[in-house]
Amino acid sequence: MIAALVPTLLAETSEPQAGFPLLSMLIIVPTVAAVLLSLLPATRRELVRPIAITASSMTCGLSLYLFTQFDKADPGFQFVSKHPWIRNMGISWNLGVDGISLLLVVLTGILFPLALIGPKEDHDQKSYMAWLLLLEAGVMGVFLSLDLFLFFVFFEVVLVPMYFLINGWGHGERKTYSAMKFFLYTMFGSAFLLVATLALVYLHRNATGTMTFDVAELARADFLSVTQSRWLFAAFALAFAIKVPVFPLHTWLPDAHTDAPTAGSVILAGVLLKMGTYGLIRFGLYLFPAASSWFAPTFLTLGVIGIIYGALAAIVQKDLKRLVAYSSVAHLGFIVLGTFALTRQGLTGAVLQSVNHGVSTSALFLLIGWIYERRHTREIAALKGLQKVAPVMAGVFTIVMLSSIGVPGLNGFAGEFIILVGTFISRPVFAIVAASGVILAALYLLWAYQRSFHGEPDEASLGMADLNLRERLVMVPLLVLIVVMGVYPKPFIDRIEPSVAELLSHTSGHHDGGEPPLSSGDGYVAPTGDNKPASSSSHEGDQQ
Amino acid sequence: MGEWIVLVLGAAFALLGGLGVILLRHPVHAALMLVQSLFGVAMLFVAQQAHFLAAVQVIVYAGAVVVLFLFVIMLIGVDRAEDIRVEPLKGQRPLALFVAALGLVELIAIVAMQNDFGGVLPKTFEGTNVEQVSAMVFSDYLYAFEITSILLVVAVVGAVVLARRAPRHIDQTVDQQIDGAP
Amino acid sequence: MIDLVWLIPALPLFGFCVLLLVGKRIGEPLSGYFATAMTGGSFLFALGVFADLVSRNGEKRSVTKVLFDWISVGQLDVKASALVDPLSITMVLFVTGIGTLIHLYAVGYMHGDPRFSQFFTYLNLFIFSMLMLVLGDNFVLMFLGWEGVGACSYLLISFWFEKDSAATAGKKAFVTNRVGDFGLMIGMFLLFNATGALTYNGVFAVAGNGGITRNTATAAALMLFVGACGKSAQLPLYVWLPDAMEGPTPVSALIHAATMVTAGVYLMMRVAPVLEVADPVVFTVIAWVGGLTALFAATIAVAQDDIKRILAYSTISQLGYMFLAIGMHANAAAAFHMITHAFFKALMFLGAGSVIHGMHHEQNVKLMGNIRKWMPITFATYLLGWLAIAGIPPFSGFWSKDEILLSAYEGSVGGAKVLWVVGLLTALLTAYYMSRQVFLVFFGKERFLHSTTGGIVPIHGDSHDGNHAPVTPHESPWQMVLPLVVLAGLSLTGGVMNLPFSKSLERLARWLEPSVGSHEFASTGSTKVVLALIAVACGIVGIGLAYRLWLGRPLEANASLEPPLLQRAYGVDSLYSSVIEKPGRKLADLVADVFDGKLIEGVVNGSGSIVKLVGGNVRKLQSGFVRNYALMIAAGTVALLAYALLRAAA
Amino acid sequence: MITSLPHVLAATTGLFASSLGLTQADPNFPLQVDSNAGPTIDLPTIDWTSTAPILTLVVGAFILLVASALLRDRLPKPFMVVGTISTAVLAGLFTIPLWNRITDGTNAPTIAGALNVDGFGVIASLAICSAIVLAALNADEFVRRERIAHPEFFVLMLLSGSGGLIMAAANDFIVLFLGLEILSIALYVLAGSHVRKAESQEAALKYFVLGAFSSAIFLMGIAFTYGATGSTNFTEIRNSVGDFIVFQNDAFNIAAVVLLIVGLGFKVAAVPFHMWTPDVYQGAPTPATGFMAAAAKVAGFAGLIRVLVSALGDRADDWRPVVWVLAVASMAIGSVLAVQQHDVKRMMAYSSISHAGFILVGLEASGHNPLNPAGVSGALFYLVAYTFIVLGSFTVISIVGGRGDANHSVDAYNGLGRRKPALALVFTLFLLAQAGVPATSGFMAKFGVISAAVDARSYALAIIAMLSAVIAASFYLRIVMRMYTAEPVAGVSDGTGSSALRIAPGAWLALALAVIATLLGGIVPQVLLHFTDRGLF
Amino acid sequence: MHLVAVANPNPKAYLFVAMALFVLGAVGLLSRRNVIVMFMCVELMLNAANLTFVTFARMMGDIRGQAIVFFTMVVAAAEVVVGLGIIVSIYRRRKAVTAEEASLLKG
Repeated sequence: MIAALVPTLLAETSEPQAGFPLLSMLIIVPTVAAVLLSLLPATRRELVRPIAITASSMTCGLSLYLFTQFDKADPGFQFVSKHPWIRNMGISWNLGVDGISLLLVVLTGILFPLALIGPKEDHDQKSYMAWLLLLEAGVMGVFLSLDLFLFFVFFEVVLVPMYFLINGWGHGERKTYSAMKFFLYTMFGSAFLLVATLALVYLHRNATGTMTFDVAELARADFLSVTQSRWLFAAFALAFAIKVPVFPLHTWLPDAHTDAPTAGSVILAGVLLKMGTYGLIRFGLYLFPAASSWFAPTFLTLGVIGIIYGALAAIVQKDLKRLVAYSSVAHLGFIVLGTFALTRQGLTGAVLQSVNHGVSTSALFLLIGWIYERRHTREIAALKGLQKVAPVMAGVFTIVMLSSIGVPGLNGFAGEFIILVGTFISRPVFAIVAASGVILAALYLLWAYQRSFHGEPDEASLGMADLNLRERLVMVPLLVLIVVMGVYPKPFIDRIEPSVAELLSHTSGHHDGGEPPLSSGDGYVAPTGDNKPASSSSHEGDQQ
Repeated sequence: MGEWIVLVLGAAFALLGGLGVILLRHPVHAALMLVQSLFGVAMLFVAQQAHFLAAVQVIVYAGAVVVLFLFVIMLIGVDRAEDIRVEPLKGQRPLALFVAALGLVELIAIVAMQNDFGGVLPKTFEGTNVEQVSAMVFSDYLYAFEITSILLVVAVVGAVVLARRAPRHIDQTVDQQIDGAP
Repeated sequence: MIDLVWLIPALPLFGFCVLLLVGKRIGEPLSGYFATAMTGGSFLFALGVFADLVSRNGEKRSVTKVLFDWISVGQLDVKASALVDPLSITMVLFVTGIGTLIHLYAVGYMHGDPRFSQFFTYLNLFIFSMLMLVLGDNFVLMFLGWEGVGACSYLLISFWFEKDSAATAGKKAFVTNRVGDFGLMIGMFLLFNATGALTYNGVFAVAGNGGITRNTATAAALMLFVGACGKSAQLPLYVWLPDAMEGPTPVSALIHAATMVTAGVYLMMRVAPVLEVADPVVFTVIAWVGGLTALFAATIAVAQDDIKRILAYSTISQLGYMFLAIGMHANAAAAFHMITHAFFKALMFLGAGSVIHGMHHEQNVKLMGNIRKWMPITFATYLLGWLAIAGIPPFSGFWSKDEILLSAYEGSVGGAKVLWVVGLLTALLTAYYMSRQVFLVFFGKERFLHSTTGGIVPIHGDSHDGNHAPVTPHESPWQMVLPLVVLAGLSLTGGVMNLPFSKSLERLARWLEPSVGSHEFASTGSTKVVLALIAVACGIVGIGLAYRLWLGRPLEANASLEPPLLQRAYGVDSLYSSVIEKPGRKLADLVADVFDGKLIEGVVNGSGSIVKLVGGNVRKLQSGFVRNYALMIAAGTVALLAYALLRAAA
Repeated sequence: MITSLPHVLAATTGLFASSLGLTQADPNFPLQVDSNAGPTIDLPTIDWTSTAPILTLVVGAFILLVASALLRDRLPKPFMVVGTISTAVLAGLFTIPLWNRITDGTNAPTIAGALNVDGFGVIASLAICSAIVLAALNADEFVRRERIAHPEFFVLMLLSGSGGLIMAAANDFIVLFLGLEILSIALYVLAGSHVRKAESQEAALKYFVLGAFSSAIFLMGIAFTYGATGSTNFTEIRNSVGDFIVFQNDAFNIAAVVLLIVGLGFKVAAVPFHMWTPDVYQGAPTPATGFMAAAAKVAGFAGLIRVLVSALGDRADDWRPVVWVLAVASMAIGSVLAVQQHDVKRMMAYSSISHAGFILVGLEASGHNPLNPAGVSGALFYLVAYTFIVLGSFTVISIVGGRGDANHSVDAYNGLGRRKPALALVFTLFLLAQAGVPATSGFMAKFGVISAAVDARSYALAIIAMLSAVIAASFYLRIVMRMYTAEPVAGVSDGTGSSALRIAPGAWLALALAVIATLLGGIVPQVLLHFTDRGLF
Repeated sequence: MHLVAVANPNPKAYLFVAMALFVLGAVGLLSRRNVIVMFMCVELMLNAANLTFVTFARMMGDIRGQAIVFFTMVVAAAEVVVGLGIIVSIYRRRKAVTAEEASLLKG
């Protein structure tokens, strides 16, 4: 009855790691800067911005360096940095990056300096900047963690700065409500995530005798029963679905977006939502391959509903930020669709589109933020004729908008197209319905653009200044990304694809009977004959 | 047979006393009924060969504790008889009776369900009861005995803290005190 | 020379980039000339490539030039690569050729516009996109161009965004096109799914050896045709084109007459091998959609007053002809008409633009008259275009239209003969409404002269000098006149490309054969002549009718010829509005307000309220009365004792 | 008192002697009984080491009491607080040899089986000593300001703490019960020590009435256990195989268990025995509330875990469902009602009920067959973490409460972030820690118990716990939000009147200690886990 | 055997008495308003527990049950001291001894 616990060693002898701890630095640099800022005496306010910008730029530089040093031939985890943390629970500081997370890390690195520099200076920069930097560290941690515990910690940590950013520096009367909603909604999901994580770990321990939170190790062993893996997947997926957000769990998003400060919206749309899609891929698919294929129709359906639903709701929004928020629901529907198409194209597209959406939507939020700074309103009805007074802003807006609509040659298309192709291969009906969302995307964005930018400027718009130099410079990297990723996405795809292929070959090894097997390695099935049902019959292909 | 008598008497004393405590409206009467009840329990102790305890029961309990009760009752006024027919809390009394009745039934049931003991004492005590108890208190319960001292100290200090008449300036307002403080 | 094919789109792209960055600094008119030079240079390269291609023999006339990997994931392998073959180079030639002319024209037309350089930025981007559309060797690159021209079209239609109508029209064009694009994408996916390839050659190779089932091919073909309908303004997706006339006239000429709208035709010609595999019903559908659109648009055109709208409906109608031809398997005829139409319709748009320019942005033909007196060159060139579209020999339009009618007459699809009659009827109507327009604009009385001032008081649009004093019509500057003359020449002689008199004279058809396949006409020479005569007769009747009605009697007498139904274009716009837009808006409102705002939010906030409600009620137990608390403890104890009993009993 | 004093003094002397290594404790000292006069009393050997921490607290309390009585006005101002802290620290230091025993594996029940200082006892003792230190630091300024009986407040705190230590180390029901009473009676008095405040007295009264009621039930539980097992000693109860047992019907055994749970459930404020908590927390002087929240919770759970796991581990299947229900009810009711509160102390009370639910989750998790050490370890970690968090929180609350200890409405926190940014930041940390945000010990605490629950496959309980944490987060955040965004209310939170804040150095020190502990517990939890993992087994 | 059973009561009888006394005390605590009487009721409950101990001690022939009662009495005394102290303290301020008068804190 009284089981003696095996004495564990307390000593934390970290295993020697060769080389520069690049990934750890990505987390440490912003954290240290955040602490530094919070300790900064009130008299040295002038140092706040330089410190924050330096730190985030350093992180950005590190992430870009990571991008260049990343070996695209290696589908596994690279730059792994593993130090035991809580030994007797098998918890370790375990960071690594692969093709699926690489671009998100880089995106995070790039977006944060822009979000710091972009908006006009607000009151109380000190804590604002500190929270933002902490947020950056958290997000980096989420994307880099290979340890489920560590991941959960970062996943939760991210909530706090975001809560404060919305609540403390947000615009709008409902910001408190929105911040609370954001926090509680996500925490609700985390509840299931934590329990499922632990259940997974313990089931693994019971089966193998080792207690570990290491994702790779958990994925390697095949120890879950069909029912277990379905339940666990459902719990994981719920947490991530809220974060994504997947319809119908999306209602926190418009509120949070609308009431967040510009930088908050940028980060929220740019990287925070990606934590959900990333989680679905990294943990949902990777850990529970069979269950994810069993749940795929559900998620495909929800994704498709999200696409149409988000777009429809966006059409009638009166607030620009809300509109973009609903458009995010639609766009993330595409990512979910691609993820659960479970084909190489679909997954690659989902990852790529995560980045694309991050770039485009951040740019949109920055622009809307600048409009708000100038006009103190985001009501579409209150804006008119901005193009005439602010042609550069209008031009930039147009490019970003077209990218968001998915015009080929800009980044939005590449991702969407790959996703749709990948989905069509395995689930044509979903792809067809999803593609119709493309029409709606054009509708709501163009209509909003027309109402706010076209026409003769009214009284209030007349004095509005165009983008200033700082704002233009902030936009440059985003526009470059929008074009480069649209014209030549190869460097990005090349880095994503091997990891995706690896993931799929991992998943194809596991599927429970009665389920349609995942398409292995490559989504495309019929090189020789047309053994796919023709379109007329393919409509019924997925009804079963 | 003798034990039967003691039992019935003791039980009657104890239970009637208890009833008296909860039914008599005057606190002084209640206290007296408490003495009766305690005495009844002491009788039951005697019936079960707990002589030492019976003595202590009478001396300490009925003697000291109830006196303390009476003292306080007197201190704060004997005239404060309570009208026990009034129950300001809605539903409290019926609920209390219901819960209590249920509890009694349960407790009785729990005891009654046990094996019948038939009144046989499996063991007899050696030596006198006082010796027995003291041997136990100073061996197995030595530590408990030691720490009762702490309990008593706590009680004394606590009583001092609570009952000490506050210094006169305490009747001032808080701010006055603070402003007036050096 | 073929190796340099990438320079063809590169030049306009370069022009776009330069103008985007420093266009404003270059200013007017240099930026216009620069853009023209880029397009012209691209035309010259195209000529070079064309010459190279001509010098090769048949087999080698299809060359793929890969630039880089574009989107490549697993089997999905999309390269940025150009397919140089007769069809694409033909398209390139007339796109860049006409494009150059229209660029030049625009230098004059856009004179004084505050966003002069921006206009050319867009134009160059458009040319680039159009070139990608026709040069791409795969569906995705074609789609890039396809969407690119759509986006440019959007930007250019709403170029004068200060006007709400222009902004709305731009949006409408884009969104309507997107509906078509949806079809195109699905078509692409179907083909990719069936063949694993997205290059034309790859798909056709699989299609050629029976790798695509008939059902797949049919579905793909129909979906692609939906895309074509959107871009080429066919029923039922044509509604955007008339509104697109809100754009500056050079845009209408270039995009909405000569080039972009023919993309759909190009697409259908391009995917001919797939169509061949598909069920023949596809051809029937295409032919009927084309024929009906032709007639439908022509009937609307007879009642329009806006000089550009007439041309717009005419364009729709003529595009219908092209699809009719494709439906009849006469791809070469379609291509032929596409080219001649590009000549004469561009000419007429530019002429109309010249008139509008001269009339200080007056577009109502009823307010014109006797313009020939003021703008003789415009008049002369317009006449050639008119005769060409009316199908009067030997103008280019006659030859190409005749071939389409012939193909319809011989056609094997269901109801081909009916379509032939439809075609003839359309020809008659075309001649009629174009004549009406010509007569109203260039002949008759000068209805525009203001009685008191003796000039025009500009009623809308910008007068260039910002001076609202009455002015009189004037001939346009040379930049505008020169393209008119060149295009007039081409309209006159364009038929030479493909004369039906002998096989050797059917140059275009033979040239395009490797790309679009061949189509043998069965009819003998005499039948052809009779048919041609009938067609010509239709044209002459139309002209005569118009002469009698529009020159022979006062305008007021013709009110009955323009029934409101036709003026309102059969009320399709309002129909769409009430059938699609309004319910759509209702649905969106429903989703956003009721479903999202009330239902889902209700559940979310409701759970919060439930917590509060429960809390509020439970809180009442915390009454502050110690005996209540004790009762709670007692109750808890009793409950636990009950548990003890129950568990022991179990 | 008179009778007991000699024992204590004797014990004290012995303690000092032994701890200084001067004399060997005489096993028969001081009560030698003449063998002719009845049975020989076999006096047990006093294991001074095991009781040293407890004795230190008691002796320290006496010294302070006597010194302050004799030298009332001549003592330097910080004498009481320094003395209290030194005593507590010394008591804490005396646990080191005990821990060494545990690492050596030589710990066993001592003093005739009355005490069993195992890992669990040591850590709970340390937690209580820490609570004394932090509460004393906070109380120093407070008692002076509020004119509360100054020396007695600290003395009672030390004595109450000794009761907690006794409970933590008890290996016998009687010792446990006495410890409970020492702890409780001192707490009743502490709650009522603000004699000029009606709320304080009301709190004392309610606490006392209900406490006495539940003590009686607890005592009946002990009686039943005695009847069921024939012993009050945990070791014997655990080893009882039936030969002792009088009553063999399970109903009796289970009834014994549930009655014990009621008594201890009251102490730890588990629903439905929680009703006293909000009123007492609100009414008691704030430093006392903080001490009560920490020490009573630790001691109560120490008792509960001792009873249920050490003594009645074999009956886990009987008590586990009860604990399950109590855990769920506590978490749910605590969270849901806390949302409704407008008084911060009351809110913290409900939050402490909710925390009790969480700790019960760990207990529930341990009650599976075979007993799951992770549950106890998790609960223990939770208790230690909670001690620091809650004392830190109450330190802030007592600062904000201001003169008269009255300013406890949530409005008082409006704009605190601007008036006292550091204080607001610290409070934010404590609130977030209570909400279970990572990088704080609060998260690791929740993680520990949830982890144990999942390990024991109590999935439903784990999920309910996490969901109630979501509800709980909402009211913690509400305070945070007020501190940073809400507009101050005149006279309540605008820095005037009673809302003018003064932060004594002692309070800063307490806050600093609590912050350090909270952060360390979140960032390097393995240090504490290393200890808590040796909790009970 | 039978005779013995008649001669001496079954020890369970004592238990029944104890249970009844215990519940009686509880009822009093729940329904009396005078705090002093409520304390008396607690004493009744403690006595019931004591009786139970003694009964078990006798049934098992184990003296420990009696020793325990000794401690219980100390506890009861200590409780009474403090409880009455609280009452006195309250009475000084408010002249009130009914439980309902202490209800400032609630909700």
